[in-house]
Amino acid sequence: MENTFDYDIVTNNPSVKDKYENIIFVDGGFKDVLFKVRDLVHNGAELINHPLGASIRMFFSPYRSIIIREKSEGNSEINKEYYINTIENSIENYNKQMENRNPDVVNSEDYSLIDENLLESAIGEFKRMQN
Amino acid sequence: MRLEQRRIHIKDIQLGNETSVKSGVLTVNKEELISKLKEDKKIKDVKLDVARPGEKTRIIPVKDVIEPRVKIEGDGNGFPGVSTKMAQLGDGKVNILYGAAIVTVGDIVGFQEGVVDMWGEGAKWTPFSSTYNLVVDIIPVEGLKPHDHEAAVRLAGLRAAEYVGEAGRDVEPDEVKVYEMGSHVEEAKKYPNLPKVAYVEMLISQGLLHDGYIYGVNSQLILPTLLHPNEELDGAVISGNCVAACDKITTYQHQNNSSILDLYEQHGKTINFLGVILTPELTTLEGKFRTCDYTTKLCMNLGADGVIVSEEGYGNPDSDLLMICKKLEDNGIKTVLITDECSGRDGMSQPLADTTKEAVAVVSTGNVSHVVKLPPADKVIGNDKAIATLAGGWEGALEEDGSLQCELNAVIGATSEIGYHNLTVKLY
Amino acid sequence: MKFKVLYYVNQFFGQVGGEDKAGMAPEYKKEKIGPALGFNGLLGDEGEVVGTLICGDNYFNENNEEALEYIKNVIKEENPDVVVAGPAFNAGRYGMACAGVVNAAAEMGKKVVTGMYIENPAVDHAKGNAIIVETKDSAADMRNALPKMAAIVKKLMSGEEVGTPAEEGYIAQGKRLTVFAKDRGSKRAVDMLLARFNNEEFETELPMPVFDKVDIAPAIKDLSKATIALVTSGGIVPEGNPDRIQSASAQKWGKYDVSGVDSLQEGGYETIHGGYDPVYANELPDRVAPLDFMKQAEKEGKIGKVFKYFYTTTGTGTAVGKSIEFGTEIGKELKEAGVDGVILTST
Amino acid sequence: MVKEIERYGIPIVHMSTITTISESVGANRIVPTIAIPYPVGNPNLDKQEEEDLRKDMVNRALDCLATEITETTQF
Repeated sequence: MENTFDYDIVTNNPSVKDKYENIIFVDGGFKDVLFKVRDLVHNGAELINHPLGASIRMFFSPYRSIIIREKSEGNSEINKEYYINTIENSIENYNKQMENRNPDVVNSEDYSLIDENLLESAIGEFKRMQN
Repeated sequence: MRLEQRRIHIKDIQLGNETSVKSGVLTVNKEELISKLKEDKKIKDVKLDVARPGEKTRIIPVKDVIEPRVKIEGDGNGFPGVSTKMAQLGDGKVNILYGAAIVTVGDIVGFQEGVVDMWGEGAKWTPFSSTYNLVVDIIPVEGLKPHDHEAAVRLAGLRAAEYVGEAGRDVEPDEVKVYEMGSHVEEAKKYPNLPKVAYVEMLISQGLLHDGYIYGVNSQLILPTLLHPNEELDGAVISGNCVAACDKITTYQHQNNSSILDLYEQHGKTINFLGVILTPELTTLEGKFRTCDYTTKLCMNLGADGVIVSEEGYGNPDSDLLMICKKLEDNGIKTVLITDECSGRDGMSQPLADTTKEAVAVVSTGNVSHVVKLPPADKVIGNDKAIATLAGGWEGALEEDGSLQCELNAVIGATSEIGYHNLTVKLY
Repeated sequence: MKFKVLYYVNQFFGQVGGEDKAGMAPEYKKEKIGPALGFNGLLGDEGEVVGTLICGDNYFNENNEEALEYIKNVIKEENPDVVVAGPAFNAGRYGMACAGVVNAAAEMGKKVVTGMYIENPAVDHAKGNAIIVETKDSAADMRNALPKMAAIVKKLMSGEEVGTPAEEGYIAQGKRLTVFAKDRGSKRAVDMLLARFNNEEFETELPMPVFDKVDIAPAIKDLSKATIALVTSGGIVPEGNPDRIQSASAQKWGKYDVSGVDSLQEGGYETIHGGYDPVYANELPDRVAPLDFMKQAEKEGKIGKVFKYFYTTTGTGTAVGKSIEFGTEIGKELKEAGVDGVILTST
Repeated sequence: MVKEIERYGIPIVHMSTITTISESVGANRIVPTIAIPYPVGNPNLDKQEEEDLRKDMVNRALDCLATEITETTQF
């Protein structure tokens, strides 16, 4: 298990759940993860990585892990607004893309693996930024 | 820097017992190439095949496309920092098997799409239907971790390109292109009155199957960095087999980056081309802010009057693209963006995941959700199970006659955001 | 074989009469009447108008369902390939009737074409389904409009590609279609940049969405005499949600009499919004829609009074679809009730 | 909804947490609020403080309805 850093991972990916301690597990889909992040961000949490993936394929993923940090000090109003806009926008985009589509559950295992790997990269990037 | 690209026009590829180019026909020694690639212990088997323009052949799932070349003068044969020792690229002479391409296929993950149809309707949508393709299907040993699998496939493609490229070492070229550009001071002296233009090339830099490499350095780890355009044309930038089939930049497209070539074309005539700024598309918001600031700063330090920015991917990179655009425009730099769009299957949705009013000049390279109909192929190279992935996700995609409806996002290079292909979007 | 066109016109173009005949119920004649005659001539050997539907503008708009039922029956019986309506130019009621007809026909799988002036309010209602040829604002433009409409109908029927709105003279439907360009994308980008350097005109291929602005309403002169209404998109409803308003992207709105209570908490309200953590709003619904302090402002004489009804729905407050409809409906009621100002809270 | 109501000539103030969205939906008078789950409240404050906060925001919203503006304005 990885040491708890000052961040939380909102995820619906079971293999991420088993790997990290600081997990806010969402029993649901990609969209439910986005909703959970929205609630947290509106309550003052900082959004660490972007809620969306980097290609249209990743919208079809049944799994998503998003890093947030609970109410960190020095969160300016501008940043707060940016986080809120980003998550709201992401939800709108997700809905737009998935309107006529279902998550690609056939390849669930692969998406789970890629999500886990992308999360690892994101945490790495975040840590490099912290020290 | 002065780079001489010497094009040997390839008119066919044959598999045989020697590797050579004779009268435009590239022959590849099948056994030798296979055994060379199998020197990598992570590779269990390799299958080779050829796909020619016009043949009713479908290649799937395509991972990367690489142009076979050999450096005959100057430093850095192959891909320094990746497949060969580090060297400074951008100077010298390179022989190119022009019209030939190495196409790697392999299932790193099940959902990777990436189709190239060599004939008919499908051929229109991908630039790689017009190249003679040596398809390298890489089967790894069992139990390989996905990172290692991806690296093995990536390296095998590059090695195959080097091996095949050697065949052109002593062949006289049909055509020679010279790319020459001095330091910024020299060029500014030569063209004091021409507007200065930088090219910002954004690269997905987010992890497994979302990476790019510059002289072997994973772009996740860099600050935006300046390259002489010749370096990229000489093989400094490598694709990391990204999942985004339609808009990832394959290694071939880095080697022949159309934005660089079209800017070079105008250099000294209408503009003074300053070079390429490679900009990572990071995943954290803080990282995106930093990248945006740093990219803008580089453009300003270079004294750019105008900038062309190209994106890779869709979704979170749209934020980088528009943020950079806004900042450049706010600083008085005229900016043109190249991006594809996701305006839904009916073309009625908002095209990008983000907006900014400063983005007044945007080239759209197509809607990734545009549906195309691909007729059944006579021959499938690669894994025809992957076709199910192409058709997956929505009903009615597979028709009775075996033809298949798929979105452009499955087609390699269809909506290339470096502007490599000729699609656009019009409002109806 | 010639393709079959069914033509729709109002009482005036159907040569029945003017405003005095606007109340006429729909009639069908197996003849070519008014513009249908000219249109038929433009089809040449390819197609033929098989009949003309005529309906009074007032009748259509006041008896929408009956009118459409009659019209749909005619379409079913005649089974045309194409339904053409208008052109309606800038006539609002006629435009709405044309929109109603083409939408119904499109639903029945028919190809549909009409014509309107760009500012005709019916354009928005019809453009999703129909190709609307852009006309000038008066019937004098008939001779320009009909050939364009006929050309498009012929293309639709022959399978020939219909060109861009600019090429064919119709109003853009808002569909972004992927097509092949002459030059590759990078060349177009360089050309666009050069045009910007030379201050030449250029056309972006991806216009950023523009947000429609509305004229700023004048300020309230005397707050102490004003009636202020409270509206929320935060999904605050009476306990049990009697009107069953949906918890996300609602399909309707509700209004509730709050004249007898001093706060929403007192009135027994709760949230049904699915987009945020409901704990805080359920504890105290006035946190989302502050009726409590509006009532207090009324008591203190800061405002004249709080409007009798409180309006509510759910949605993220975006500028799309239902929210436009709701705003129009709620605004109408408020205007008619003489409300002077509105507080709208969003979550 | 904001725009459509204002189209009738009735001044309307949008009390919203995400003021950029507020601007993009075409609101002209905007009062920024606290947080999505409690736009005009704050459960982290004690009762009196929270009431003062809400009263202040409501009054600000009412005052802005009585203020002439020429462009989109946050109050």
